[in-house]
Amino acid sequence: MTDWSPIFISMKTASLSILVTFFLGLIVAWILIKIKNDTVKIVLDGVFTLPLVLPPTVVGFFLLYIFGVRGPIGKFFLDFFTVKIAFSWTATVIAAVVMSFPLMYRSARGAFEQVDSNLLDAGRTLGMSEWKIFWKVLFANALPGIISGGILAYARGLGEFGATAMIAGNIAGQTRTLPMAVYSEVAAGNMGEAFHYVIFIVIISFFVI
Amino acid sequence: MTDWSPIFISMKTASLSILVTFFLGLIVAWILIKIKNDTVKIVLDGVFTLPLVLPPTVVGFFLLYIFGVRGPIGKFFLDFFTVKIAFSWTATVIAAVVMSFPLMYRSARGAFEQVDSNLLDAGRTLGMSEWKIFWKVLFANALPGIISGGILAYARGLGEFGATAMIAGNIAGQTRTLPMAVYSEVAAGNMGEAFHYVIFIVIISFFVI
Amino acid sequence: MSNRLLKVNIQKKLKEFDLDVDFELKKGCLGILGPSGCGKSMTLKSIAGIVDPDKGIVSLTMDEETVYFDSDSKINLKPQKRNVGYLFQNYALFPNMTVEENVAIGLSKNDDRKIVSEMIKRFHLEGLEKRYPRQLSGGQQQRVALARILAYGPDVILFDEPFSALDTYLKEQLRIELVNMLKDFYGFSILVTHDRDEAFQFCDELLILDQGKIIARGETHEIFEDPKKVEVARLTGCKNISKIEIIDEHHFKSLDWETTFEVSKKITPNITHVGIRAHDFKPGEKDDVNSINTTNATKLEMPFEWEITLENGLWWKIEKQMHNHDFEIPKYLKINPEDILLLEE
Amino acid sequence: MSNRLLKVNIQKKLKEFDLDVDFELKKGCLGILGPSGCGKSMTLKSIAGIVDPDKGIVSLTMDEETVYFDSDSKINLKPQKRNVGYLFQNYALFPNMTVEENVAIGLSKNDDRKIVSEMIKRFHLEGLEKRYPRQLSGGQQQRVALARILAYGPDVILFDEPFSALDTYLKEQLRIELVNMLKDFYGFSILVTHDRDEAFQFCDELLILDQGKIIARGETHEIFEDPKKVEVARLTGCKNISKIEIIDEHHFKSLDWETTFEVSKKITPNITHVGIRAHDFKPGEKDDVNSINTTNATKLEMPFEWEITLENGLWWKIEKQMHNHDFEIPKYLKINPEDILLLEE
Repeated sequence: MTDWSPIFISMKTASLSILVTFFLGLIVAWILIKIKNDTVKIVLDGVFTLPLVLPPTVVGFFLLYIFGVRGPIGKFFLDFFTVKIAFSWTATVIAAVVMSFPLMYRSARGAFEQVDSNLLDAGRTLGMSEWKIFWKVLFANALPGIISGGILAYARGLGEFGATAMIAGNIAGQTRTLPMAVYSEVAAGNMGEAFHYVIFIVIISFFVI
Repeated sequence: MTDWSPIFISMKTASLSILVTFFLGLIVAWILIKIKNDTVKIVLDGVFTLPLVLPPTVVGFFLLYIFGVRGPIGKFFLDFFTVKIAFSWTATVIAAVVMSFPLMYRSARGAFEQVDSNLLDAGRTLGMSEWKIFWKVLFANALPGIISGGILAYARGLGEFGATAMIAGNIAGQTRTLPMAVYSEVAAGNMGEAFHYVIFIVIISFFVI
Repeated sequence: MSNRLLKVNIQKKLKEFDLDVDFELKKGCLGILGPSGCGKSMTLKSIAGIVDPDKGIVSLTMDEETVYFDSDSKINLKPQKRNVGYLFQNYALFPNMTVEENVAIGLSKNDDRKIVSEMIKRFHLEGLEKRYPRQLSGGQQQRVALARILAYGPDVILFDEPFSALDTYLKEQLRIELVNMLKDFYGFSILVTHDRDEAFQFCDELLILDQGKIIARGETHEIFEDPKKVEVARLTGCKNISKIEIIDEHHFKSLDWETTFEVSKKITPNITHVGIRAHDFKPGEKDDVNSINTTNATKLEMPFEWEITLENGLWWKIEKQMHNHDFEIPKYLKINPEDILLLEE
Repeated sequence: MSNRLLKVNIQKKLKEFDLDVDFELKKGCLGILGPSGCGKSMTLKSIAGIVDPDKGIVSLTMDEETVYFDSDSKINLKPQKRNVGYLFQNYALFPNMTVEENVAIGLSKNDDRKIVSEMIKRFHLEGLEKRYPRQLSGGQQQRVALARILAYGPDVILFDEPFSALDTYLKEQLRIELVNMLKDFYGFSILVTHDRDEAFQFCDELLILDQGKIIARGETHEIFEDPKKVEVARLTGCKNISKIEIIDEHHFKSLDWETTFEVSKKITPNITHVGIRAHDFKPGEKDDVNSINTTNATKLEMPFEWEITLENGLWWKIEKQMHNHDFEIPKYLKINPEDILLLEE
């Protein structure tokens, strides 16, 4: 019988991570657009894009380094809250957020940059607050691009494998997400079981797109 | 002592796969731009983008299905050339090409679309052949975008993990690429060893960017 | 004289309207005048083969007939085979090539390279050969684009709003240059514009396009003098247009200006509007035919013209010298009954 | 009369040149005339606060002084606090909002909403309230943009090439509308353009900008009549400009036209060029002062003008009626010694 837990774990992970990624990506893109210093802009853009360029396992390695029981944040949480982050469900969310963030950020930034900058300046000379300009002008007119970026980021979070494997492991019922489950079943030779998961993912993917 | 084979395997895989991906991506982007039927265009675009949206393990699953010993192509090669594709070095290249292709294709297409279409039409009315227009006008003026797409695709190929794990496995000295090696070493608790590989990848990434 | 003919008959479904253009050109330059987005560019692109019409025929006869496009016989010649030059609105110079390379790009291996230096000379581009398009002024870019087209030696040249990208003070100079260049050009040319002066200056024959349909066609002078239709009058620069109520065969009441006018031509029942060109008013007396009171008129000074707006909305334009800044608006204006344009909707 | 002053003094390093503009405006409308890319828009944007100058002062006095920008005191008011309206070249209407929402966007919660319907009425936008910008014509878009600015009630309105996006036949109509609107506007306005007619029509005072520097400043009429500098003459539409060789205090030889002229003003040694407006030539006789032979002249017909080009490159323009298509070029032209413009490089 098929184990349903990977499906639930994946849905939970992807949903929470897209929420975080979506707003974080929007805000970071907006901040970056407003930075006038070109050097700062390029450096920050490089840093935020890094998870897209580095192999997922390397990102996972760094995450493990930070969130692992001996890592700076991991140790802090362990000492003060007695919470282990690595190899817990939280870790799957962290991996998904970190890996899908660049897609969201880049899509949002691209969509923002497509919006005629005169519109923003017009808003300013008409006394609109920066916050109002962001939502009513920039966001509203960049919506199609933002949504497609959000979808890409969601798909990326749902499919995250390399970094998750590193920081969250592959613990059945806890951190075994759908992509993990596919791998595990195939590795165990259960092509049939794996196929069930694959079908499920493909359905979600089509549904999302 | 550090095992150097993952580095060589990764370099070989990434170099061959970027060659294939680069030209394939350019050609497919060019063909897609020329298609006038919108429905065909959207469907093809969806198909070519799929590996970007689907989880790597799911892509790997499909590849295994096709190239595995019982899959249509895998069986053909096994029967006629007695060559096993799955779990061989060739498989790492296939995984890298399939996973990095969408990035190359999308970057090239985006860069092509940025080129003023009047330039292409001007070339046509001046009697330039389509081939000359492609190289001297479209390619030459889209070059920055194409190069950055190529770099992204190279990085993606170098970092490929999920699909490679599925179709090529993790056989030391044969299919164990750098991202694989990082995973294996961490899984085996050799953080130090893994760190060597990570440093190496980070250096290449910086070098490439 | 050789037998020359450019035949264009194209239909194409567009988003906003259907393009349906049918004309023949026997010599020289045809102007297509119309507002933005009336299908002008689409027509040119169909002739060049950049865009495919849904139906129709495009063919060129220079001694022999070459069919460019024929939907019935499924002929559709590639742009490369049509020998049609196209001057794009933004000139479409290749940014990655120098002036010289741009001019030479249309030549094949067997062509004589001397033509490049000839064209560079003819278009006063000496010294700019190694520059890139972004290093040139708008006027120079246009000259490079023209040199590139003429080096290719086309049978037809299509001009797509050639001056719209230029500063006003450059336009006049370049217009003269282009007129002179066209004089030496043996083939056909079609110029598309929304500027009435350009159309008037370049083209003996004119075609007025609106919403994809030809609403007037003929000799340029005739169309300007007797536009016949409201939209044509507006596009040829008629400032005063009003709906009318016919009183009798030679009198009407203007509904917008609320005055009665006499007109020398017979007013047929299909006439719904009249037009009066702002230049055609003359100072008059109270008892003149078609006399108009100018109480409360406002005047506006231009470098070489006064623009006077009457209370009822009528416009009058009169030439002035630059140095004169004083102008007494006459108490009455008159309009010659022959100068009133009778228009159909 | 209240104490009103707009003070602008800005320096900014740009890629192509350094912007250095310094002027004061005491009332009404100032025109800034210059070719594309001379720093006109940058000046407007610095006043609006969209772009930060490197150095300088921008301040507005309407009874009280408000410092918008002062590099010494590190004051840099946000655009939101400056109360400066900006009419963008492309109007910058919000595409996701209706006409009504666009007009109302500048109002704060405490403002009276009635002003929206007032503005809609004033700019003849009734019936279009629920439309989106893309459903409007170019002229309507401009009216919405103006209504939006005036609803906000700014002290200063900046016009950035307001007519460049419009078809020629729409321009004149909208210019009049804008002139009338500006009459009712109490604050300052600055209009930036490359079109000499627009500058002449709108603005009593003019500032000529070239490569980021002010090359002329003064009353519009004076600048047009006596441009003093070559570049100013060119921008105000002078077609004939030539380098000269001074013969004596009242005579010079033109190097481009290869003729000798007499001029009434004294030629000082700093004079390097002369300008002759194409409208200023008159038909003459052989023995007239400044008589020019017209052999081999070419003529070009415009709707209301003949453009004649002499062999030596001189241009002459003379008014005509639309109906007259025949014109005999007189054997000789003359130019009044008073009408020759003496220019410095």
